[in-house]
Amino acid sequence: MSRIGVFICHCGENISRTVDVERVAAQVGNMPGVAFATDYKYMCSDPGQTLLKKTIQEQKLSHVVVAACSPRMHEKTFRKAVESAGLNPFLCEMANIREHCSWVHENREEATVKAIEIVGMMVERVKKNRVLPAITVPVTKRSLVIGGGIAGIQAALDIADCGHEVILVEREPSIGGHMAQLSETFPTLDCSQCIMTPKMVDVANHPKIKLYTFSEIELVEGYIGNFQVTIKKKARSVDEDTCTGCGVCMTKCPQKKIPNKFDQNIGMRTAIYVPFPQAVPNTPVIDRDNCTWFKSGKCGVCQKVCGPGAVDFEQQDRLIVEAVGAIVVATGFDLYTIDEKPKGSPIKGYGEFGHGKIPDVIDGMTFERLASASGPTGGRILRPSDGKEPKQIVFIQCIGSRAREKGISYCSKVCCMYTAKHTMLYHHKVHDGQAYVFFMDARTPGKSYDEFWRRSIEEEEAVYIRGMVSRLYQKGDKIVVMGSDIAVGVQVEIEADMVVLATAVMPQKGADTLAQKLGISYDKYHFYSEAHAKLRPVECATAGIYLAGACQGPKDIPETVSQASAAAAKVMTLFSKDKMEREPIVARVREAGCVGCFACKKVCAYGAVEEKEIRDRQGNLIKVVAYVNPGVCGGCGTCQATCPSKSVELDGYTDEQIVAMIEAL
Amino acid sequence: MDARVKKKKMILSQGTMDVDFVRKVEALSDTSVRRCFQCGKCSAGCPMATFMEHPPNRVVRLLQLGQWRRILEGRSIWYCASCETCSTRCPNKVHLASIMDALRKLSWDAEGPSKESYVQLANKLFLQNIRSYGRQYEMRLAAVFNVKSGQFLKDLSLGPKLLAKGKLKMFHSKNRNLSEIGKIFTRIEEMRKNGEAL
Amino acid sequence: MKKLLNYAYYPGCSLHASAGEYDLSTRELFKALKIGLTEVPDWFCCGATPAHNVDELLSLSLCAKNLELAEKVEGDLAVACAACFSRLKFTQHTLEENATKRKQVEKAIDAPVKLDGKVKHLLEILAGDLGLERLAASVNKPLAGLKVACYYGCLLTRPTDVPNLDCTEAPTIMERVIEAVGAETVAWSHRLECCGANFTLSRPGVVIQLTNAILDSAKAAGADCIMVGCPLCHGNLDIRQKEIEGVYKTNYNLPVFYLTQLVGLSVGLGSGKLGLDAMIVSPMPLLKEKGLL
Amino acid sequence: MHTDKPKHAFEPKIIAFVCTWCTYAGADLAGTSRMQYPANVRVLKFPCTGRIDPVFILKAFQQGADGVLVSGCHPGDCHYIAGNFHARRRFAAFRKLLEFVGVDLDRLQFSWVSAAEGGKWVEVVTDLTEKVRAMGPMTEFKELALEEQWSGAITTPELKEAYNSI
Repeated sequence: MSRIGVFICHCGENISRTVDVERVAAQVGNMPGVAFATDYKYMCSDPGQTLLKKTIQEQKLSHVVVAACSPRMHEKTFRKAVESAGLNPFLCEMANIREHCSWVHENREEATVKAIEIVGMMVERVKKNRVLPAITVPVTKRSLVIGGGIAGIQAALDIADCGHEVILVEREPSIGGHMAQLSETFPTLDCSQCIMTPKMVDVANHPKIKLYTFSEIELVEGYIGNFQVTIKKKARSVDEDTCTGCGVCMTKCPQKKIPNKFDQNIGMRTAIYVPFPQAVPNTPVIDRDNCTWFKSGKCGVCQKVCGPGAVDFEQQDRLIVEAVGAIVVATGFDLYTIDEKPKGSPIKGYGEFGHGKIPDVIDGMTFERLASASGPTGGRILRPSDGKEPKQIVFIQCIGSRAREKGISYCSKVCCMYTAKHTMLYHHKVHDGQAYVFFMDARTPGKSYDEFWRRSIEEEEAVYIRGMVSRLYQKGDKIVVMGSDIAVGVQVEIEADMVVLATAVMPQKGADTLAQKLGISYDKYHFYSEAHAKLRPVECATAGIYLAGACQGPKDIPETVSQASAAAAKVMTLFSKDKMEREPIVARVREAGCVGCFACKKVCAYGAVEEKEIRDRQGNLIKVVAYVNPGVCGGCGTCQATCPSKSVELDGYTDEQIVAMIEAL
Repeated sequence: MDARVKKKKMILSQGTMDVDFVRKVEALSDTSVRRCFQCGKCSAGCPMATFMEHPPNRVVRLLQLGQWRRILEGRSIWYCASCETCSTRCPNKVHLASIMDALRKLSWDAEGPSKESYVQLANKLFLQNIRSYGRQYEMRLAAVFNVKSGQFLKDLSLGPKLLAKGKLKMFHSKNRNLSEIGKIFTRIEEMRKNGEAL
Repeated sequence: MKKLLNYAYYPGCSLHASAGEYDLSTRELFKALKIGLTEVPDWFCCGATPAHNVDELLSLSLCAKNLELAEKVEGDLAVACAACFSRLKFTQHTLEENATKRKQVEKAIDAPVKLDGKVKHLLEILAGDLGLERLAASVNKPLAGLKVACYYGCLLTRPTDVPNLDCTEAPTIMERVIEAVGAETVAWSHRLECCGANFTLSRPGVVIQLTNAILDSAKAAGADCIMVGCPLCHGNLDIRQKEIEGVYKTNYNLPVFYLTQLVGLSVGLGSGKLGLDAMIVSPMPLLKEKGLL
Repeated sequence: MHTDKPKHAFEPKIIAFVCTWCTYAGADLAGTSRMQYPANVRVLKFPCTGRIDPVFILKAFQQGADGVLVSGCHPGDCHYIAGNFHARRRFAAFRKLLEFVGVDLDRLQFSWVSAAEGGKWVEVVTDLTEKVRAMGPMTEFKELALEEQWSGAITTPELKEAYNSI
């Protein structure tokens, strides 16, 4: 027989003004199983809690109901108090007679009757409450960082500097990401390479960082603190340990006209190559699609000239399994390119801008490569078509972005600033040229950002024209830009030598596939979703997985670095304990009843349901049942409502508890 | 202003954006037109904006693009009352009232092409009065204005009332500095001829 | 009779013509307050709005020459007209800031520019140099019960940094002066709006529209009369009032006083010394009703 | 303030099944904003609408509820990623069943109320209460409940006759 204690709070006058608390206490005191009922001015106050603890011990209470405010307010408070009095915290429930009763009803009689019923429901419920022991899971103090751009590099360095091992996986042959492609960075015009390459070298030399480049995530299993990750290390055809990075192979390779993706395809590379001179690791990779040896079995010059004998045509892809406790996803972004319309892209295309067929209509990243001192033109702004210096250059913002119907609805966030930067770089390099920018709004919320934008106009003489461009077309060697100036209210026409489009920041291609492997959610554009937009911006809803950088949404460098460090801090918080505790509201399978239909597995958003084989003593398989991994379970209870044989139960919200409440009505 | 000019497409290039003219305006007005980011506050507070075909913000915008002809072909600058509201409230310290002065000056030099001849006429007569008499005599100013503008009956009813109240002086008193005033006018004319002043 | 203060006086063209009562009441008031006022000999027109409108250099030169003339008279320069005040202050400000323009002006007037002299509007003298306490002490006939709408117009306060008379957007100097002599002031919306100024000659239609909004606002705020410190504003509000009433089919009947007329009334000056009969909208019924005449 | 409202002839009993993250918080917000609504509703908190088994709804009707409200996070806002989608699909099918059994579907309402929508909570509860009040008491399931509790004793002549004819 339970001995339930019920405590009715006045909340000053907040409850007692409308609810006759004494009458509630008197009535509830007569309910079966209730051993003690009282009312008190402020239950959450120190004396209120002391009263609660003292009564539990004196009255030998088995369960507690506190009728007061919303459990969202003080459930933790009272459960802690109950625990300190020696009861399991989950034997305490709150009845909400403030937010759901005294504050929303004026009629004293109605409110009092309702309060009695609410308390009665909770009394019946608490009778069915079970002792729930805390769940602890072990934590593997190694982490995986996916993506070797500035976000991944920062997160990896921060975690590794704290002494925890980091596995850094990068898809491309070198780390560096998009930031390594940039010429200079706003709003200070620091050379991107100058601030980026030292960090890349730090990664390469860090004793706690294990770097896998030219590698991809194949499979992720496990849960917070206990992930097993399978990494596919693609065949580089060059042995990383043997190669000295002398570069002779690249100078001798006869295939020299392969467009270099790193240079936005305006520069050329060889078939055996490093994407850029400062690559980390500085080990070349053979592009097997374009290599003569792999195409025809002839050539092999690189192998012949390689002193240390590092070139290995037989190298195969390898699968590596690593155990980690936390994962930082830092896969970055991709840019919309107007010359392609990938299947499933939300952007409908820009035929009016020539679909990428006008050679001197380029995108912002291509301009970065042109402006970069280490780029294909050595930092000179030259037209791709004829190599001439453009004297009239037009920049157009919001290509794809902020175009709900034509493109994507969000703002790409960085284009306003990098376009302002482009006009400055252009003005510095082509003194007698004129830059024009067509824009809708200038969005410059950042430290020293608006000042930077204004400088491009007031000092660097860029002509900003508010209004979008309708169409571009080739006329002789000029590109006619048909726009409008909405401040003046007339059409504007410019014969430009070159046009630069600020194309939309998009998620990486394949972001959805990786998300499915990781079991994290993403939005309709395939940007990864944070657990809470404001209060948990670097965590995924899936425990143990954190987000850094533009994979979560468009971001500039300072924001990306901040988020990467924040993600690293979250990893370190997790790693600060050997075992982690979690609220024991998890689903539990009654194996005897489970028929192994796995309807629960289908509906589980967390991938917490596993298949478990039940064998007899001889090892014969009797049946396969569901098993809910308590480390992974999110505690939503969808499995329970779905289970046809009622063989899975969510602790804290069992059918018994809920039916008891309904029956109390 | 000719509606076709107002709506005419702008062809922008280094050739069509008259930077020299803009520099003149900036020198005369002591203000930078590039500072303007087109917030529209000047037009929002301008008491005369409803009478202008280019509201004040658009005047600055056209200057930014070196399209001064579009401004001078209109009458906006002649409707500015010099109330200084725009300059006072501008978040970027664009001294628009001074820009208007500069534009009127440059338009005056170019003998138009503004169509707002009444204001121009009034200004011309006013300055002539200073040169001839040293001071302003409203009666004379108004009378000559009405004759020259062909509005003989304008404000006719006000005349006798003002006369009766002693508000219209018929005779000028002699100013001993008159020759000095004449010299100032002449010196300025000479400085301009010699390119020493705008 | 010992003078408390002494000023050079620049009346400006209007005060010698259409705003004669402003000139008269200024001289009489200052006499009554024992403040010396010596008219700058052979001053000439500051150029007003038309000059700077089309020829800033001319405007600056005319003002610079007048400032030079004023140097010959003892005391700071007292200015009654808001337009002259604005131009003289503008000239000082511009020539202080811009060396090129200063050189040009020096060449035009063939003399070094002198910027040391202080240019003061009458309001500054009453509220500042004389002081509100001393002003209040001179009152013989407090303007009790008279509700005054103080109208600043454009040029007394704008732009920021140039006239430096009072706060640009929320000035109180007129209210402080007139309250010191016992009047009530009303809070109203249009005390800083433009009346159309010198368009009264070339574009009277514009002036009628703008001035009507001002009269309407003052009336709605419960004012008995309007007080101004600018002959141009006065011209539009007073001389054109009947015409506006006709156009808008309304009846304002708001006498428009110069500040010196009202202050003069409070120190006990009679109608003749204040030129009250020169006002188009007669103030007599109002003043009689309030027992001030 | 505490004036007694005019009594209605019939005060329906409304049971609300809500998720803790959105609708429960929305109802809390209605409280902190001191909005007023009829006192007929009793709230049962679940972690997620995904946890709500249709059986609970039947049970509620059996226990004398005259109306049932199910409410959770807006689609896409689920704290547990997708629980509300499962709930939506489940209840779409369940409504057909209820209709087949003969329950007036107007007695059962589904809605999305977010943690920020205190006003919407008030509106939904008030509307449902008034709607059910107009419909009158729910009788169908109360009879079923009585049948379920039947002791097996053949006490009436009708039953006896029926029993004998088997």
